[in-house]
Amino acid sequence: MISYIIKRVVMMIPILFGISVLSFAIMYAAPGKPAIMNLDPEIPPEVREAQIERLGLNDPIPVQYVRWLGNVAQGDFGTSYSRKIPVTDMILDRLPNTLLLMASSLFIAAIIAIPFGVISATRQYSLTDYGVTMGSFVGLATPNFWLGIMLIMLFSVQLGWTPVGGVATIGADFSILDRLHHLILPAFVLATADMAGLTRYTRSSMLEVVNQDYIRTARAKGFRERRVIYKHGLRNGLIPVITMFGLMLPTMIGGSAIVESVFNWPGIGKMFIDATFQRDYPVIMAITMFGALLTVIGNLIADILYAVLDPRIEY
Amino acid sequence: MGHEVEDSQVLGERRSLFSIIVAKFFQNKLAVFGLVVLTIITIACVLAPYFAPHDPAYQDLRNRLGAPSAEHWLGTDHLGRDLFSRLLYGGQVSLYVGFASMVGAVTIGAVIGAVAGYFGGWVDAILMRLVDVILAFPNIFLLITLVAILDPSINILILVFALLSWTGTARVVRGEFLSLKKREFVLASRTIGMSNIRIIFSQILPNALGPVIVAATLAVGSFILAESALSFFGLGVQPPNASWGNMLTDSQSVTIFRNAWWYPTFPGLLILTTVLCFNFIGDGLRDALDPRVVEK
Amino acid sequence: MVTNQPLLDVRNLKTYFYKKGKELPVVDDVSFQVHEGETVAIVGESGSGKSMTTLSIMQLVPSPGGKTVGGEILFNGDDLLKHGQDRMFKVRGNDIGMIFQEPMTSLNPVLTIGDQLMETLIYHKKLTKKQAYARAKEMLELVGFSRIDEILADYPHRLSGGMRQRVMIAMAMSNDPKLLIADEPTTALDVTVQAQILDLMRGLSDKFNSSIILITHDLGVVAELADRVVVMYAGQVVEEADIVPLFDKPLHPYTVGLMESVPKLDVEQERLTSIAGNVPTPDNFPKGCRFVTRCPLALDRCSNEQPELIEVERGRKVRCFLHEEGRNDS
Amino acid sequence: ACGGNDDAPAEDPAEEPTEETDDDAAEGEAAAGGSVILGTSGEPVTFNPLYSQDTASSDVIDLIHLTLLESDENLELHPLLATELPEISEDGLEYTLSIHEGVTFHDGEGLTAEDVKFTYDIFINEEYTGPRAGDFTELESIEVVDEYTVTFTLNEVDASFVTRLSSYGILPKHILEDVPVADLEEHMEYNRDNPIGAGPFEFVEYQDGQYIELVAFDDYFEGRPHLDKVTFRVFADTNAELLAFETGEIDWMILPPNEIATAETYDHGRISSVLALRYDYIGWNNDRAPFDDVRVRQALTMAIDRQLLVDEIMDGRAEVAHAPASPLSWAYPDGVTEFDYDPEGALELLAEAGWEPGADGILEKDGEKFSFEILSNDGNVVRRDIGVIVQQMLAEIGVEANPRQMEWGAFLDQINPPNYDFDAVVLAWSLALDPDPTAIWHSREIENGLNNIAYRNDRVDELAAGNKRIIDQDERAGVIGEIYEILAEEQPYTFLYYPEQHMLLNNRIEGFTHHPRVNMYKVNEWYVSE
Amino acid sequence: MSVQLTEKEKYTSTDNDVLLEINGLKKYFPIKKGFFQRTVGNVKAVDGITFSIKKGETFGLVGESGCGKSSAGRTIMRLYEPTEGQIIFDGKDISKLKERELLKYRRDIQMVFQDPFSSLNPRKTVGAILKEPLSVHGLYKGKERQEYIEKLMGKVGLNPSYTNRYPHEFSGGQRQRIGIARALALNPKLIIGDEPVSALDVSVQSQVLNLMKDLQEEFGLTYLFIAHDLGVVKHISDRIGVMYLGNMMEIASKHDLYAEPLHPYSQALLSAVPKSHPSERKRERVILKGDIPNPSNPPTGCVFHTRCPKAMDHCKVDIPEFREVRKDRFVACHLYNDDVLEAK
Ligand SMILES: Nc1ncnc2c1ncn2[C@@H]1O[C@H](COP(=O)(O)OP(=O)(O)OP(=O)(O)O)[C@@H](O)[C@H]1O
Ligand SMILES: Nc1ncnc2c1ncn2[C@@H]1O[C@H](COP(=O)(O)OP(=O)(O)OP(=O)(O)O)[C@@H](O)[C@H]1O
Ligand SMILES: [Mg+2]
Ligand SMILES: [Mg+2]
Repeated sequence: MISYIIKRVVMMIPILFGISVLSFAIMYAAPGKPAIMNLDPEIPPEVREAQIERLGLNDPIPVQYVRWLGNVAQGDFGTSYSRKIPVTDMILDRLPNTLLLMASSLFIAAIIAIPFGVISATRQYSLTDYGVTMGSFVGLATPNFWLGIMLIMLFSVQLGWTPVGGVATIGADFSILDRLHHLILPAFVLATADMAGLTRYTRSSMLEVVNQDYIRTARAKGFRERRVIYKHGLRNGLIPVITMFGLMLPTMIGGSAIVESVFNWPGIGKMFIDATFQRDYPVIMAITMFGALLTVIGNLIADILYAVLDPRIEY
Repeated sequence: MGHEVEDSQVLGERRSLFSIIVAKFFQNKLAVFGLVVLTIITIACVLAPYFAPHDPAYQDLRNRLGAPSAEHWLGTDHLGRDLFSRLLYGGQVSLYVGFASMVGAVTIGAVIGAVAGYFGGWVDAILMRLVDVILAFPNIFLLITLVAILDPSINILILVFALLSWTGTARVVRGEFLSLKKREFVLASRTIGMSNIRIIFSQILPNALGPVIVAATLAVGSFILAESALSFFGLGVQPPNASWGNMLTDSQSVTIFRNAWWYPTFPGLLILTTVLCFNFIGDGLRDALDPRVVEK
Repeated sequence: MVTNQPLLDVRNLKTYFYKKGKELPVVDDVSFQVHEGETVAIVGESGSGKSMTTLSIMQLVPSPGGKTVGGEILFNGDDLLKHGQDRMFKVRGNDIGMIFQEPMTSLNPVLTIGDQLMETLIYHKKLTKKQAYARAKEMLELVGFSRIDEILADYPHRLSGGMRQRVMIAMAMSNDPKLLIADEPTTALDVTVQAQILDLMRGLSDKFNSSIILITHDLGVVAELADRVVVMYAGQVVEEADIVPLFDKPLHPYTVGLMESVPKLDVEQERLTSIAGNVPTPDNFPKGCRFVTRCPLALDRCSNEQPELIEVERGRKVRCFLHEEGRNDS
Repeated sequence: ACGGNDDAPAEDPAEEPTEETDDDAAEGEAAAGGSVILGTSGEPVTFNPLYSQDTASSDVIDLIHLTLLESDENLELHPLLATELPEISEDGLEYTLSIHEGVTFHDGEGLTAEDVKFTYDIFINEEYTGPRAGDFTELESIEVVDEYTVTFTLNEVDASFVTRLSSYGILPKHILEDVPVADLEEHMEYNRDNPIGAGPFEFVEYQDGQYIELVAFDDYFEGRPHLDKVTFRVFADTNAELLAFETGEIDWMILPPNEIATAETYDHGRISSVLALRYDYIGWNNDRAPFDDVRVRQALTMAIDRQLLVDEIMDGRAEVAHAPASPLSWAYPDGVTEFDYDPEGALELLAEAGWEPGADGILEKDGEKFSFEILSNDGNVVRRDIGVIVQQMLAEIGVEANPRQMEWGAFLDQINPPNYDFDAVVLAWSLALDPDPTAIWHSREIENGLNNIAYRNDRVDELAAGNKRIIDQDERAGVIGEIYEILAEEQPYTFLYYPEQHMLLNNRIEGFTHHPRVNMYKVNEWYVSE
Repeated sequence: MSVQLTEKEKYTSTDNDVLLEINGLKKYFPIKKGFFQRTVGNVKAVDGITFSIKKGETFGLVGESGCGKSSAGRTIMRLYEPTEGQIIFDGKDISKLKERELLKYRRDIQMVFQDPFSSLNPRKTVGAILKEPLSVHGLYKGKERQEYIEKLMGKVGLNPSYTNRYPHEFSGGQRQRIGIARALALNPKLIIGDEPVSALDVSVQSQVLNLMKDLQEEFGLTYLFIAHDLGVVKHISDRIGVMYLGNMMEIASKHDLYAEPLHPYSQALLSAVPKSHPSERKRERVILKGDIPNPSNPPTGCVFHTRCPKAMDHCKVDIPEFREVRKDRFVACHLYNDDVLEAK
């Protein structure tokens, strides 16, 4: 197992390398220069030239790439063009927020989706099943920026239950409750699509499982339905579901960009969008690489979880 | 010699594969509901020139954000354009984006998945690494960058969607191929000397189509949603073309929510309903196309 | 050997499936008895309703879709169908053990063998973990395992088919059931392994004097193990007899056909006798005798009238107009 | 003289305080204490005034740093740190000014002429990497006359120079003198983490993506501000910002015009509007046919109902523009040529230029259809909509305009040197205090500057070249006025309108003055009533 | 004198009667692991088997699950690349032919598969399925083709009017007939049946077995008949090969084999078969212990020694030769080292 993990980690390197080459190429192929070069047209051309020279943007792209790679190898992702601060600091500053948001969403998605999926599967074609099915489809079909604003209007403005946005009350001392208060809506909105997907997934996985021979065996052993489903069924049914979590990580980064914008949540998703619009290459590269890393780690976690949960898989 | 000819009558009434699938599909009420609603929406959109009461682009600046009325059934938008007409025409664009992206993604995915699954070995290894790489990209970055590079025209949008979204289909098809190629009917095709290409496309692919069709149906909905999400960043379908996504985005303002509820509501509802219908249909197809159902 | 009150008395059992408003009589008016210590084989071709009959006894008919709509299942004189599921939870796995055809998939892949063995002991017999473990070891020894501690800690996928089937048997036997239902216990196994299992089952039934319902389509297996045989065709019992008389002189044309279709090791046959046609499906059973479409001896009335299952000799029943007279004879 | 090519939300505001200053005076004594939270969209980058390029940064900078002069809400210059407006030598090359004594930085060090010299020396340092180098090409040197007096020496007469003295806060020499000028831009230890100025508020902390907190500077030379604390809360989305105002989470924000209707319903807030120092326009690529024909450009202007745009799209909260200058400016001439909405006239002019309706109703000339692309960037909804509206308006006279949006970065690439690849573009200019039109309209700016529509007019070149030499404001106004008149006549742009800027503020804020260019104007005079 | 026949000696006799000769055929499946898909071992599915089939003969191949019967059949069919060994068909070694050169032989060797559900493409009608071999080889056209297909269906006892039905509309036995018809379509010389009746009910199984026998007579077919049911194999075969773990243990005519199995494995196999009458229950039987070892890691020496009731010490070390111990009887077992002489 350990050696398998090590092998997998080693294997990530070429993938990440490939991604870095590809994104570097795409980024530089994009029209438009870094925003700093455009912002003030009054900057005399020679000053602008000097800036560009200083950033090394005049070098051939492969040279720039190698330089970038060299720095990254030393843990230096460079300095943001537009924010002028080390990209690593920028990311570290906001990463906890994004991770918190993602983790809470995963949590919400899981605690809501799994029970619903199981109930829906065990009562296939019942009213409950239809209700859950309907609900999860609606969740899948709702644009989340729209949902976000609607929830703000309802819960924050109309009912005054939650703050409009942000991670914490400004000026207040740190408090868990305050954090949760700010977290609940964005986490919920980010969770909706995954929640819906997960419910469907749990349902079909459980449906598959309850038709398996070993479930019939468990029934033939005289166990009550609850035990049959939750002890014998759920463990098996959850194997593919839990591994989904690893695969959900990367999609959440994408989704978080919208949610972070709507809820004014200072995370890297929003930062990433801004960076793209500003052609802030170092930031784009860093977040891309981070996203890629998260994805491959997510895949790895999914595989490891699979192996841990399913004794049939041996590495 | 010869053998006594049997009578298959004992097998019960004759039903073609297709009719079984159709019958199975029609048992699913939600799926039928989805199909009916979607058909209505699609027909209305495709025939927009006949149904639309107004020129969708005509701006009546003196009647901005007009409430639903006899003249404007669903009200007007922030430039005084007839919302109903715009929704019909916008639907053409949204549905086109959804369908065309799906066709693109599914075609690429099916071919790559088929080749990887059928040939296996290093071909498979390389193609699957490619899938890994594409999957590991934060999609939103690629979307934005590509859309920005290539300029957000509808067709570019579709191209980008297709290029980024084939991996799911590829995996499904590959999986199907991996299991189907071991089936004895494929071996049988080889025993008669059938070529690989012909085996892939005429023997295996039709059997792998079930999950692909399901994935494709769901994909249409997801592309419609993705377009609206891109619109949120100003990168979706660009005006003057209307799409449900950019209409919904244009209506995202507190004042419009408060004073012109119809503007965000109808595009939002249409997106929701359409995606919902695609999901219903996809779900219905999943059951109907389940090979276990067909073969036994 | 045959006591007065049978351990299990199935009377006019009817289990139907309902599909698209159609009623499918997959088990139609099935009656038979199992006495203590007796091994009763149910034979018949695929789809004849063997499994459904036993699942009905266990009240595990797939639902929604299937439903036991009539009859009685007297277990020790007590009609199981009259009680609710609550009663069945005490019967299943306790008074009646069951094993299935597919040893590969009938064990839960994520639980260890030990877990699965001990679970039923703790659940039904309220043993402590320790006691259960000891009992589990005992059972595994009984079914011929060595390295028992390792096996208990292992997961099913590490065991071969034969081993798994033995675990299944150990599991089903561990609560000393009065009745063991074995649904094609050896079909998925190789001949040499099958021989092991049959040997084992015979040994166990002798040792514990437990009754067995053995479902199979393999007449060889029947010949090896059964005391009495129930032959099913298209959801109905067509013949019931003690083992030797049945093999010596099958009465129902279907039984005859079945026995003659099997290629035999010890007899040289140029051509095999075969039954023409296929087993009808439940949505398409013939109106009269269900075997009429394939019966070489069919009479005119066979197409229109359903023959009754009648006792032609003591302990011997057959459902065929040709043997109607038999009743009077006996 | 003009400000930046503006990105999504326009930068600066303008004069004519319409309804703001009326209530505060009556309310009586300014109570000390209290705090306000201000909404700001965008992350500030730097709190160093020499390098800031964005509103989010300069709003904070305006509170932290102290400038020599300031412009008031009527855009008139007043001394601030300086005791008087500068004394200008006869030849117009030397500007001498003295500063208040006893002014201290937030760290307690005194602010002297050395600090002023230090600050302005950075601009003329060759290593200076910031955006303002162009502002100071005429500055030769700065001399410290005595502890509280400095002299700026120019190498050329520059009438606009004095306005620069109102734009840049004085940096503390004792903190920054050891930092090489080349590194100053990225010297985040000061620029971001611990900016020290002499302005009314002291920097406390900047939480990336969340807020910037400032507290009153007790030793502010004009007296301690009334407010104890000012917090900027960063917003990414105007809906969220507006709703945060609605729930009372913030007290002040720039209000987008399309949300006025909502803001008007707020009992706890009021709207303040002034004309912004800015105009919106459609630029015609003068290098391309048919826009190289002045009649065509005039006709296009006549075919666009700008009053309707103002009335409907801007809700009447703007003025139709006729020249590339704000009416707020002293250089704005009376009675420039105006083209009123006149589609008939437009058609006649076009006919004169050889454009006749073709079979499909679209104008044609020499077999060419009158069809072009009108470009805007996709971040700006109003400009995007203008493209669409103009399409419809021009369609009325048989001109086919196809609106197209591009992502901002790509958009700039396309319309700027060296590409210049567009037919028409919808944009806006934010104007600087000084009205020098050279940078946009002089033909030497075509190659590499802001004259991206390639406007060429010898007379304009000539007038523009000399205008900065004229110290006398009235005389200079005449020259600039003539340029404006030529531009108004020739319509290289179709000047659309001068928009208003709106601020939404909580009723508890008193002592507020709305400045057309500066969001954070005299915040030290703000106070809150409970 | 020890008559140790080398492969050559045994089979170079260009016996005109022989249709198929298999010489030392091996089929290893590489076990790949990890990302780099490195080969870490081999599943020795077929580990050097040798036998021949005469024209018109039925050669039965029996053995337990996983012993390599199907692999052998498929390798001979050239569905798998042989790892080693010769496949001499009609005097020509086809083991190394490229796919294109093979096309010619594809007509002569056909296969009938085990699973009547998976061996027919569920998306094709019977007509289309039967047409495929014809179109690949360009046989018959248009109406002629249609007639030929209908004739084929009649031959295997199916109503020719069902050509446009789908497999799911047929029962297992009928599907198997379709499979046989497909194999017959190209007029092959050899048909490899890979457990063609194992999935069928007894009553249907006998129909199919009878059909196969009839067709063999009618067309002079040669069968390689793979099965695990000894009764079935006995019924249909002339000679039988017993496989164990990729190796051939014994080859004998069916009479010899069933009368007196020589190899201990054959003995165990035969005694394990359930008896056809209850009265025989008490008969002595050999019950093997344990399971078949893993073919990727077969035991040393004689592969059967781990389960052999008669195993001797040197069985663990020495690989017994496969040789003719009596006339036309080949066995791989040390017990018969001394018997070898009798032959020839
Ligand atoms: N879930 C179900 N829904 C509908 N019909 C069913 C279902 N399960 C079984 N049947 C039908 O019931 C009939 C009897 O099935 P059963 O499983 O009892 O047969 P069997 O004799 O056990 O056959 P086999 O030897 O194949 O196991 C068959 O015709 C089968 O098609
Ligand atoms: N494609 C393959 N790749 C890897 N291993 C294989 C493959 N096909 C078969 N094997 C392995 O080769 C061995 C022999 O398999 P084969 O299918 O030939 O046995 P068999 O005798 O036909 O068994 P059965 O009676 O179960 O059909 C088995 O261990 C099997 O797992
Ligand atoms: Mg069964
Ligand atoms: Mg096989």
